[in-house]
Amino acid sequence: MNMLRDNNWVLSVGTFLPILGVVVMMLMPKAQDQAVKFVALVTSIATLAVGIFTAMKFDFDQAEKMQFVAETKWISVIKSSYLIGVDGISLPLYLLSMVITLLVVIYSLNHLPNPGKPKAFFALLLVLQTGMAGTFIAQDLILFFVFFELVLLPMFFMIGVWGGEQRQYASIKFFLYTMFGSALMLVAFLALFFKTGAESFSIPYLIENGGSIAKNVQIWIFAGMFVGFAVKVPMFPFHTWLPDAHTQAPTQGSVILAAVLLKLGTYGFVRIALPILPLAAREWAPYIGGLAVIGIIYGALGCLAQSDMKRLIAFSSVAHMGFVMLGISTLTSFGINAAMFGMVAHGLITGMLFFIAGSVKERYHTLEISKIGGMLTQMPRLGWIFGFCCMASLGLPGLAGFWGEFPAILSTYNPAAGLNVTVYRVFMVIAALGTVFAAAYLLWLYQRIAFGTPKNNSHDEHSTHEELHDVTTHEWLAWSPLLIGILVLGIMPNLLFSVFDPAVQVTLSVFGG
Amino acid sequence: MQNLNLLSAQWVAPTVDYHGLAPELVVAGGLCLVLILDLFIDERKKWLLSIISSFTLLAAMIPVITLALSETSVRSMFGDRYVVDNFSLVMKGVFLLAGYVVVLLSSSHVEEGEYWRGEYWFLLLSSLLGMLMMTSSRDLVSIFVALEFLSIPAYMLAAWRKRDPKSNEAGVKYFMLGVFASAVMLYGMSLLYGVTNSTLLVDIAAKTTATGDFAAVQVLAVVFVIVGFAFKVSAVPFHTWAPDTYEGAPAPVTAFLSVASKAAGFVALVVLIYTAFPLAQDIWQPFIWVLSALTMTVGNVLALKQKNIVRMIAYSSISQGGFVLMPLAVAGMAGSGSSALRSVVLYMIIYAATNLGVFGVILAVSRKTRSGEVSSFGGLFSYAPTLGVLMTLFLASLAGIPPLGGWIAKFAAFQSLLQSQSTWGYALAIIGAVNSVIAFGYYGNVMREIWMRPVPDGDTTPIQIPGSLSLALGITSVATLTFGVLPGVALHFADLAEIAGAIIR
Amino acid sequence: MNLFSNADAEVLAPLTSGWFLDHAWLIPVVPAIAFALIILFGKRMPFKGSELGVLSMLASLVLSTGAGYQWIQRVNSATEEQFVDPVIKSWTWWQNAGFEFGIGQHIDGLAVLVLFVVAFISTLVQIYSLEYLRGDRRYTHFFAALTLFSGGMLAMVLADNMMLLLLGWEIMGLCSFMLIGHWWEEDVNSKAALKAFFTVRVGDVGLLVGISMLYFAANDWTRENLDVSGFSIRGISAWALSGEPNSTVIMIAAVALFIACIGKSGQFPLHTWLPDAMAGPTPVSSLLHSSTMVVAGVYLVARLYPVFFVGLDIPGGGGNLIVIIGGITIVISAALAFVQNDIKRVLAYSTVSQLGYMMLGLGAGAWMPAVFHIFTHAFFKACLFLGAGSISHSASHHSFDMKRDMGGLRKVMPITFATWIISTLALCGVFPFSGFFSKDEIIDNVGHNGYGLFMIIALIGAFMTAAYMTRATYLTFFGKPRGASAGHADHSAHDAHDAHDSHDAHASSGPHESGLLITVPLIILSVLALSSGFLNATPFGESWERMKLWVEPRHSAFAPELHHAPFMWSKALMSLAIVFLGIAVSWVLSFRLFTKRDPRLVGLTQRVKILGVGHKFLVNKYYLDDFYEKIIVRNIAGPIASAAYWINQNILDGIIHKIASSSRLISGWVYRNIDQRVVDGAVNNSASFTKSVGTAAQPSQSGKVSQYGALLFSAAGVAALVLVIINT
Amino acid sequence: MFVNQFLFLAAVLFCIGVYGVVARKNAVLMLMSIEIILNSVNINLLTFALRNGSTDGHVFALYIIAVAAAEVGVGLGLVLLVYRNKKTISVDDLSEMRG
Amino acid sequence: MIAQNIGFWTIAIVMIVAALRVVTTNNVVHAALWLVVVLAGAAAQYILLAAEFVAITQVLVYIGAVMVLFLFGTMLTRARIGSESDLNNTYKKLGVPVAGLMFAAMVVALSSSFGKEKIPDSPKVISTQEVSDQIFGQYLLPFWALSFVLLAAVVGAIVLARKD
Repeated sequence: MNMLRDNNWVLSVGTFLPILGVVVMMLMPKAQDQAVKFVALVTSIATLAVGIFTAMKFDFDQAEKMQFVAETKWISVIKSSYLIGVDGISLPLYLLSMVITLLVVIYSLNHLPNPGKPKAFFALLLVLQTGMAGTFIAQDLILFFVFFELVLLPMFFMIGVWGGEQRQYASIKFFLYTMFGSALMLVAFLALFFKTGAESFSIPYLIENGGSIAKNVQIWIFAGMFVGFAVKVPMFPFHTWLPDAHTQAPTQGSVILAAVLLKLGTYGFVRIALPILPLAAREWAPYIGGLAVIGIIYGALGCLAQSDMKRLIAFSSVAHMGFVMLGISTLTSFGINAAMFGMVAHGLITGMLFFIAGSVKERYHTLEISKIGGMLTQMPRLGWIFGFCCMASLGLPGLAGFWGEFPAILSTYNPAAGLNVTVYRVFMVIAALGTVFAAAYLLWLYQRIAFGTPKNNSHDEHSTHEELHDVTTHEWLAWSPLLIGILVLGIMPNLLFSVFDPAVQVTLSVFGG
Repeated sequence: MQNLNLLSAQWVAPTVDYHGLAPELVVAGGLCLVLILDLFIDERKKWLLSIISSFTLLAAMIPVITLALSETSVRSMFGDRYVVDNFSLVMKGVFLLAGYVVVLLSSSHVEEGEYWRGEYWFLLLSSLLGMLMMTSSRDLVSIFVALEFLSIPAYMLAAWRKRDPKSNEAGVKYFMLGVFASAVMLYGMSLLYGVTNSTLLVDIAAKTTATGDFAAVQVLAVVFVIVGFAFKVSAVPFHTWAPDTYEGAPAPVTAFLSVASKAAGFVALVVLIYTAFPLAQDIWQPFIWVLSALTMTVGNVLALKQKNIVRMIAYSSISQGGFVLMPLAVAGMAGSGSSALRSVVLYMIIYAATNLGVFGVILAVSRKTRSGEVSSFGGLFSYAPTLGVLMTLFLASLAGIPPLGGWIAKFAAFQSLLQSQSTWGYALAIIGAVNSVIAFGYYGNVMREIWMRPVPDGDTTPIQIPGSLSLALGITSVATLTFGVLPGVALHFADLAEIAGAIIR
Repeated sequence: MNLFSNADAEVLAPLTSGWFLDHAWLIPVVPAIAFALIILFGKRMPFKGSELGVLSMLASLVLSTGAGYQWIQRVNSATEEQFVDPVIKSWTWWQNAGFEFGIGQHIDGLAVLVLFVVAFISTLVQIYSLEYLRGDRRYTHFFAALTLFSGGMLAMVLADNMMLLLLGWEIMGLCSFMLIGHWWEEDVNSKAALKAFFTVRVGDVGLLVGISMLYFAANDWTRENLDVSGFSIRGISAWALSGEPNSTVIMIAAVALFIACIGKSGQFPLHTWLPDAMAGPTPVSSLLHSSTMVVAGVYLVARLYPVFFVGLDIPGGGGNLIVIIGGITIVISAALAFVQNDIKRVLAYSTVSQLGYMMLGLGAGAWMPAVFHIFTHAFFKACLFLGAGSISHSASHHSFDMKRDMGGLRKVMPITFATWIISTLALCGVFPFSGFFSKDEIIDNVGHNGYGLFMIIALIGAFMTAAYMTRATYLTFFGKPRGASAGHADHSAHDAHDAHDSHDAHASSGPHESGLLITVPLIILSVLALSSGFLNATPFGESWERMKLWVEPRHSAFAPELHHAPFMWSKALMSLAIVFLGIAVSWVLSFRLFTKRDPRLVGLTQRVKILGVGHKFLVNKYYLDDFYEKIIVRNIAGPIASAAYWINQNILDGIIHKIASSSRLISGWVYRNIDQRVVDGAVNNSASFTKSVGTAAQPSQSGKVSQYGALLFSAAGVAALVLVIINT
Repeated sequence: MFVNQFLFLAAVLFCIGVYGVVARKNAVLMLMSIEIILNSVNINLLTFALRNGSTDGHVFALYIIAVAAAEVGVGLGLVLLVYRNKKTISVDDLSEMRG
Repeated sequence: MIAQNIGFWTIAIVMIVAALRVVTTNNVVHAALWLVVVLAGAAAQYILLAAEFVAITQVLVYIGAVMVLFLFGTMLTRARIGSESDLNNTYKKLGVPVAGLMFAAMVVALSSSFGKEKIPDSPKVISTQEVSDQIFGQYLLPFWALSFVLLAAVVGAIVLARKD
């Protein structure tokens, strides 16, 4: 595989810079909350700066090639090396993780959830960032696995410590699910390693050699990976951790979870499972597609049944990630492009929705939909932003959500050669129905929350009208990049598609075109 | 009758390679010194003994290092009955360092409790000396004596809190079960000797198979011998003593038992499997397979129910033992022998660091809370953040979460399982994978206490950690992190650890 | 081989173009920019952004007019039989994995016509709104949404490919949501908005499916022959007519697309959202129902006519999905209009019914009359809505209830009354008002093209249209003033609207004629309602058929061959007679019922006995008046309409509600039982299972040394025994 | 003499010892049972030494005797310790920790 | 050979009976005395097996020292000289199947492997010198270790057993 090795320090720096920030934080004396926040902010800005530098140096004309490739010995005994690089698939997600982290840091500057403890909170956030970024740049399965798992603990604590009422249950559930998935995934990785001659864990190497594994073996290995990634996505029926985790997580946790963490799973499919195990992928694709459409409808039904705003948004993630998985299951470059776009779009939109949910919770002290109403009257700006995000989320053309959703449906009409066309067309119709459901639950949500007259009974004695302030400066700072991103990507989807496409084409070349 | 002639010849003093024996000699000297000084030293100055003990162990590291650096890679003495090879050197290092950390963990504990301090150090060093001997023993008699050498002081140490009925109970249980197990093992050894006419492992190896005229007796012998060490590594169903003993014994002793004593059991097991039973894999592979699966599962499942932290860690360490056993279940298959050995050694190194760290934190916390309940960790993070974070790191490492040491240990274990490319290997790997998830149930529970629960009685006075304990925590946490981030460090040693004369590759 | 280059046609004149045609893409761009500006700066502007909206609409109107003018020139420069190529400009929006998504314009006669209508009506509506919504708390937002709404429609009309069309289509949907729900403080309004968006969205599934199918079916062919993607409208049209397509595929695609049109254009059975959408401010209703939104569905059928033409075998005659739906819609909704008290609802059902005519026309191959009906309908329907708005604004204190708050307004509001009458006549299709020239042509051509049954339905519809409009007119403008029109202010219902409070001052001054900003648009529209029909006045001979010349694509590889019924005065007179009959019958009835309170009529609906129906029919069979009055009108106006309404409210709407509520139920059940219990339960159960295994295993840990020993020895014994047996 | 007659004697003794440790709860009696077991092992070893004609069995047996003595010493020490604290040497009562 | 066989069987039966009494008697002191019989019988068997030195050691260590320890232990824990009913577990019958299982395993293995094999008629007799040569030659290190084991056992046992 072609690799460009110029400037290969940037990825390592960009990935591990947050750890440096954590170290600095740890060394600071106690009770220096402001200083801690400052360090976190500076670190995340610096990280993003490195990220932007990476993007600037990235050769977009050769987006299909791994760039900034760095390779060092790491665990030579087990033939795993520190091999990193980005191509068109990973770069946008890599940057997304940095942007989201910065925004979350900004948001957290004055929205620190109970019980405070800024030092621990920001440290975890930055560790999380390292894990996320690292997952997207790792080109070695073991390295990938390490980073993939690195995000677990910080998120566990973020939910468990700073979360809502049921946080402990939710955090353990989140953790156990993911652990279960990744344990099987690790077994699959190892099986892969040995079946390709125990030579290397490097992904490019495995892509070259994985195809020669016997089909029935591939199917089993794929099964292991499937569970690992599907839990993370999450696909039906591995999704039940998600609503709990989201509902209980603090706003920041939900945002990161939705915006980046869920993508680790789908990214894993595109980066690892499909290209390395093409034969198995073809066998599995219809089932993945089936689960995806079940997820779409099921998530939507779940949404309709919710009375809690945050939980509803969480269920909508199940549905949206269903579209992403549907795109992947077509095994066509268009479908995977759509999936990649859907990942980014979902990150921006659902992340934004969770931010809003956080702000709603902060102001109304409840997320019970029936207790909120007339938001547009009380906080018009927040209401409009919410409306904008709902529209984006339901896939309105011209906003980012559409370009993940419609192309996925479109690509389902014509899946890759060898897949059962009829089955996929049925999927297509079901998925298209899913868009109706999406409209239903989002608009219904919006109608109940934003429209109507304010419900005064929702306010207990603590919350007076003064608390119902409209969007604050910090919120604007944290949100506007997302809002702009949603709009810009909606109008100019090619910004992303042109980056993804070459890399996706290369990824799919194992399927013979 | 050549044998006869040889034996009836004039006795010749055996040549002793003193360099090769130097670690043992240093420790032996140290323990004598402690015993003697204990008689003469003033009661208030007895803390000197802990210093001496710790320096003894560090001093013993010096010959280990020089041996490792010396040209001669394998030194054998007493007619190959005592062999200093890379494996034994690595394990000696592990035992000495683990012992050192246990000394650090013990010192404040011992100073404060009403212990018989001099004797405590003496017994601790004795047990360690037994372990050192175990690493190099290559015949049945030596192994048996080494086993008793490391066990007998440990039996007594477990009961060392004399006024505490729990501690007594711990000691009695450990002793009784230990003796039962060695009885079974001895029976097996006697049969081995009977069939092979030798106590030397390499001689036994040639004649011990699962076929032939003496197949049945050999099976019986191999099984019984393995039972003896399965007891030592507290493999289910020979684990029953472990939770009770761990809970009742003084905490530093528990740390010692759960790490060093267990590691010694594995050392013996590995040595036997690799040098004595390489051709009998049909016997021990299924046996260890079952043991490993049972151990992981039962350990985990029972740990889920525990309320006492030490007891929970006891079950956890039982289940960890199952993970160590995993690769041995396929060690006899072509091509996976060396990687199985590597992963066992690696697992022991990392497990030692991590588990000692856990006990360090438990000791530190119990100094304040005087309680062994899991709930006593409630809100630890809020008043002792460092301890909270460290405990989290250690537990996460035990759970096998990257980038902490535990993950590479588990990884290596899985790797060698899968390397066998056998159905047995895959099946065990799946069981292991499921278990590693279950394990988080109780590790997570402790984390939950630390981070998410309130302080039990609202007492948030900070915890004073004595210097020795801090040092122990520092060493273990740095090791845990380093092994995780740069697994090459630990893997390097594990990879070096080759058993001289091992037939399995 | 290039079948479609103009080169191999016999002799073709070079077509002229012009700046306006080449830059037609500016038409939607202007409102889009205006929208952004209003959102960003509107509140700080002197007229709160409304001026931007009006100006942008004016600009679009100018551009559209210019484009229209240049299109006519272009047509004139062509030869008699020559297909006038649309002016197509396309740019690649983005390209990915072999998929090309373009943006561009596709302007031809149809587009020009609709563009003009949309721009024109939008402009008037915006001007009207300046007055109507003055002081509304979300004045700026209203104009922003209105502008974007028009922009969306314009973009859809101009779209050169399906993706862009979809974009405009969805933007309209969104804006309709915002506009209908403009006064969202009231639950009814927000629910109506939700319903509108949602119902349309249901139809959109068809659009998504249809686009996808067409793309994949056509892409290879269009790439090869025309070098455009399978999204291109031109490409799809040519492909549909090429004889290539598999008949099943194109049929399913056409049906799928038509489902979208059903939703958007309020066709049976998805029409229920339309009347509810009256909850929006009146200018919105006017815009929504006259020229935009609901017309979008009709436009889509007209735009992709070749697909439907081939897919549904339109030239085959007899009946197809479109005509069936169109026919049902005409009758069903017309019948419903009889029982409405809300003036806007009458108009809403009338719109649905008229859309049914358009669909019927398209489905029956009467392309030109149907498109022409879009044109004429826009004017008179906008005029009617704005008239209704004028009444509520100035006379009935924001009430739209004809029976309660109106009556006898013809004297108070002469201008409104005059424009209303003109438009009503146009709607009824009375010669020489515009409606006659379009509607009658539809009816005529439907019969001519072999859809005889549907021609009869259309005639029945015409009769009913005349009747219900007469009833509405009578109730509103004749008789004695009632309720608010009589000066009885009823504040309670509307106090919730802050927006309306500012009007209280002059509302309390009693009914009066509206201001200039309202009446001028009314007058302009009524003039057009009166005259626009002459642009395609078939009865006067070919030279009057300007629209046909300019708009109808001539038969070619891109357009199917269309037939036109020869105009016959006899047929025209018959349908006129039916219309007048309807007016007369309705008038008499209304007069008797509402003014005289004729005891025979008052409360008739309560006294209907099913046995009595046949009896009375026999008794009155000689009296033509009575025949119409007692049997037809009564039955239609009474039970049938009620039944239809009941069906509408209870069955169709009920179905939708049931679907909604049952899907809520189902989802609740799924959530509670499947998700929480089974899926989640499996996980939780596995946890508790693990724990119970632990409990079961605990007795082994009895704490008793002897038992431990027993376990140790027996385990060793068992292991040894088993392994001995296995190995020997 | 058959080899097995000694081996069977050892086996019987071993099993009697096993029965003893399971059935007895008096700590001293348990220790006695253990002694029986260890002796049976010695019988085995010496039988094999004779059969094989090698010295190792003798040496092994001697070491076992020595270790057994040490174990009895330690065991009785523990028994005394327990007795002092609990006034009983019933091992069955030492079940404070379980589960 | 016959004499030896007679000797063997006599002693074996005595040993087995004595061992059974050890594990069944209701008197601790009796049990200790029965144990003496077993140990003495073992010593006799050792002699039959041509292991005089071991036999002597057995007598010295077990009967001389260990038995004394047992008796002291019994006395110190104030066991009554007479019979006691409280020596057995309530679940003592559990011992039968457990022991039976072990025995079954052993019997199966031993009988299938050694079957009718006989001890050589003129076995090589191991002299005490040979044993000592071995102990101080090849087995020196365990011997050395054993000294530490005993030291540790003594020191530890004293600490545990003493009052403080």
